[in-house]
Amino acid sequence: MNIDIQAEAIIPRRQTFSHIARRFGVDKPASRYEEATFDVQPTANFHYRPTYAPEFELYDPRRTKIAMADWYVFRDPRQFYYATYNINRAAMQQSFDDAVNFVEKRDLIGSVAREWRDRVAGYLLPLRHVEWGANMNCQLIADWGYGTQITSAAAFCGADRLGLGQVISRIGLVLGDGSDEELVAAKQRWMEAAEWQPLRRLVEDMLVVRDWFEVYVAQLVVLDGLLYPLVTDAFDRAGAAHNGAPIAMLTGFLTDWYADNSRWVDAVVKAAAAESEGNRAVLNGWLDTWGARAADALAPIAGQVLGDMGPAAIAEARAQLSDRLQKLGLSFAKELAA
Amino acid sequence: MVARKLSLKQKYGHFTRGMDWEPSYQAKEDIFPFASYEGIKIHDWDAWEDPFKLTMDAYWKFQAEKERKLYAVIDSMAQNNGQLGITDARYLNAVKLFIQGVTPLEYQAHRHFAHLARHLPGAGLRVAAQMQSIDELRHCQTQIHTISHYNKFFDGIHDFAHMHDRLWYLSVPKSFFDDATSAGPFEFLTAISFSFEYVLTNLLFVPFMSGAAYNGDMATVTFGFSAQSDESRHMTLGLEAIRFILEQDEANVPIVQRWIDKWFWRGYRLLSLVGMMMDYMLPKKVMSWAEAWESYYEEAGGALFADLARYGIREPKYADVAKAEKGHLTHQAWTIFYNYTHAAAIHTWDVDDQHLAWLREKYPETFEQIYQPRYLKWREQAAEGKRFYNNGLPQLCQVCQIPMVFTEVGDPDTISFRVSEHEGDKYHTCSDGCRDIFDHEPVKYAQAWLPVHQIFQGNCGGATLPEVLDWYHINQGADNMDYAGSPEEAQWDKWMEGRRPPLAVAAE
Amino acid sequence: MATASLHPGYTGPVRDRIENFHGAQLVYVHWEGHLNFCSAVTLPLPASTPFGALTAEILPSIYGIDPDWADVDLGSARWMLDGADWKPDGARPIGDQGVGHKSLIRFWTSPTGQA
Amino acid sequence: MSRPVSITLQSSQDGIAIADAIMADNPEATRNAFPAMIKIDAPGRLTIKGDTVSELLGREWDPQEIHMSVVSLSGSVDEDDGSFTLFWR
Repeated sequence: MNIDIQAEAIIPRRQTFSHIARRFGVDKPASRYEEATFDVQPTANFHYRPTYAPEFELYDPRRTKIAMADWYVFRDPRQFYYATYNINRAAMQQSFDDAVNFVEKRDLIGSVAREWRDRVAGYLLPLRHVEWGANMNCQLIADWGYGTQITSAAAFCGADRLGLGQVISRIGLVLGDGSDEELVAAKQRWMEAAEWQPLRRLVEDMLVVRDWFEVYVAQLVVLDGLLYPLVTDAFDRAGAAHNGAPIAMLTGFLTDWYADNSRWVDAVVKAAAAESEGNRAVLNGWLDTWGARAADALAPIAGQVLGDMGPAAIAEARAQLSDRLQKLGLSFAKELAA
Repeated sequence: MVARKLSLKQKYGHFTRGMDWEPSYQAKEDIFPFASYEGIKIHDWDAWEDPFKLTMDAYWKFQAEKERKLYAVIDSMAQNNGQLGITDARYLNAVKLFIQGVTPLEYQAHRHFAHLARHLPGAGLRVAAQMQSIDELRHCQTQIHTISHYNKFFDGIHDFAHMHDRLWYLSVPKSFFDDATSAGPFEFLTAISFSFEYVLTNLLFVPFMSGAAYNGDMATVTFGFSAQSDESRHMTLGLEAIRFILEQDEANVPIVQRWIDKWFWRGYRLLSLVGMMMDYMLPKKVMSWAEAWESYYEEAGGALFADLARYGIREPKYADVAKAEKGHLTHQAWTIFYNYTHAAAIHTWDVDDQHLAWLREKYPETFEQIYQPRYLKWREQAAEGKRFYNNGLPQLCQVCQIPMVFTEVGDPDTISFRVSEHEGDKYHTCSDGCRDIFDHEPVKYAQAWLPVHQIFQGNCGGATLPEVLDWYHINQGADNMDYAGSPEEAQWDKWMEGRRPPLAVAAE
Repeated sequence: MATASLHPGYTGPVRDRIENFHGAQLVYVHWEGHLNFCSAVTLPLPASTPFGALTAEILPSIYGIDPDWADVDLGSARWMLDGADWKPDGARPIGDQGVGHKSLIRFWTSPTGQA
Repeated sequence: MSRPVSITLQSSQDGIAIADAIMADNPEATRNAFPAMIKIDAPGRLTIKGDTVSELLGREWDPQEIHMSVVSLSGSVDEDDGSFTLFWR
């Protein structure tokens, strides 16, 4: 009997926080994702204007042309909060580490045609600098984005981009037999080689964009949306003819990451487009501008890797992205206007 | 076959700053426009030495493992009614203050370290800043998840983020952090990484964690311990950043000294709330505020500033005042909350005899003479059914935003009133420290959103107290008022009743 | 001194200008020697408020909960306005006697208040 | 006299092994136990050698694993392939 009395006495007086209950109902226990990411960002009564931008409040929805009635519609389908994010990525990293060990122990890189191995070093390793730029872009979104939901996911994506740059760097060490020669050479190509300059210019140009949602579209939708399929799909396929499988094992991290990240990117873009005609027009405008520039910037690299097949691969990537964006309520021309 | 293995340092170099490059299509000052306006001169960003060489692979691995351990404890706490293990329901008021006042700051730290991770021109510092950015997000989220369980049973926790933006005493931590995030990147580093994380953070976390441990709050101990392993990295960043800035150019020294003076005082005033929590809200005591101040500031800080003397940095201005006030600070802060418990989302209560004895022992020169009579008078009034609540709204300090309760050094009967004039208006401050801060940047501090003034401007839901409390989302009669007679007290007593040994029940 | 800012002329909203208080001005009042009231209180008062209304109605509504208040003779209290001795006239408006926006009034009472 | 450096570790299996290794490799270090924590102070300098900890734990211990066990530290940090050092400049 005594136990019954106790159990009866210990009744929760509420299921979750009030700000969560206002969104999802008072009787429903909230998920950890919801409690971690909804409505934590301050929204009102800021004390001082930023000395670097007094026209804005410290957190200000006017930092982008995109307008939302509610900024908490950018639900991450992966429901990442810090713990689930890190546990997920630790597992991905473990798979990568296993692949590196497997390849190194058996010296599988030695079995890849020398010419293809050099070509991979040629296109893959400079991409770590693209990741570095992407990292900075994600930090800008985490800095100036609006709402806990988008900023925490952007911060995770930023950490991913640092990690991706390091994964590519590690592949560079494998390709260089443990030395940094390949990384040094790749940086030199990034800085000087003609075929890399349009892409470097594009990346640097993104770093002066101040509308965080435009940065989101330019980097995460457009550049990633064209570059990743090119590298992890078209280039890998070309490698198959050169016994490139061991390298594909190493770049598997990139493939898996891109599939995972795209789920979040699609959800965000879809929600922004669904909000209003005005948003759609702004998004389509950014897609046009950055889409044209990204395709141009990637063309010389595709040409370098695939030769005559380069333009077709770019066109295929554009078509894929176009289909994807169409499903999200946006329009992205399959082919560039002449 | 790995013939030319790189050292950890070389590898880390390639894996971080090696990915950075000198831009040529855009000007560096357009990519990093905020790097020079504070007057700090950096000649060589590469001189920054990364104290920890943590790459993302290790970061994910270690953090994932820490999180697995932490969430196992949080789960077990929820499954086993861990709230029954605390010493007393009064303890929970420390947790309430923490989630209302500190947890939102963790989120804001996440945002602003992302700001540094984007806008500092040095690649090494950017990497350190972004790890701290996600660490801070971690602390925010793990605190929410831990305290979520208490929220199911206790009051005052349920709308912490809404309250943080509005409630009068929460403008103290909010304005502190807004002050830092509205400043330039170097002042923020000095304010948060150095002055707060390195110099003062032990005063927040160590007493809070040990307090939680002594009072049966195992969930908070676990997140505190787990967070502390990140804090070690953050503290190191703070110390190395300050050294780096000071070593870069002599002209940086006076600028940094002024920031250290300012942020020491800002942080110290903020900690008066923590000190009150230590001295008044922990049923089982760890150490007094005065003891903590002596060991964590006077000893550790003294050694630190002796080391920084080589750069021409001296101890923060008014550290002597903080030392002189340590026997008064927490009692004056408790007086505020006792006065205004009807408008707060925490409880206060009559300080019982056992607790009075502890305070007399810890504060032999001040407590019995000055503060005990005050509490005994309140006790008498409460016994007559007239629990003392202040009907007026307090005068607030324009800078720290704490009600103007602090007294003159050496004269505990007289409030320290300071006033400045700016553009024809008066601005009141609580101390020389806060007045100096105002006088240096009046254009900034004249903007302050002072909760009491906002109420009188009609911006807080209405002209009556119940309307304002509604606007705060305070559940009246539950979140606020004295602990005696609160639903929380009734619940706790019922639980404790249920835990009586079966024999006693049978005997009835 | 100026706040360091990216562009010259940094400024922000000054929130407590007198015009934001709907015809009232803020006055801070502190009863010296009674720190059971933790600090001075803030009162929104029109400048036309007679000083006598402050003493007869407003202060009792704040301080009346202190048992000492019953014995207070405000007629013999010592007053200070913004740091200077002050001899207020109960019949005249506070605004005419030097009380401005955010003025601080301190007063000492006997026998319980220490001078 | 050189200024003291210090490290505070959790009293976990790894933390205790790290503390034992410090005491073995740094003759001037002093060790203090607190509830759930161990604090070690040393004048001027303190080094954790990966090899010593590995031997005590019976497995390979990477000095970067210090992140799993540290509670607080005082002093500048130097991380190397085989060791972790605290010192004052």
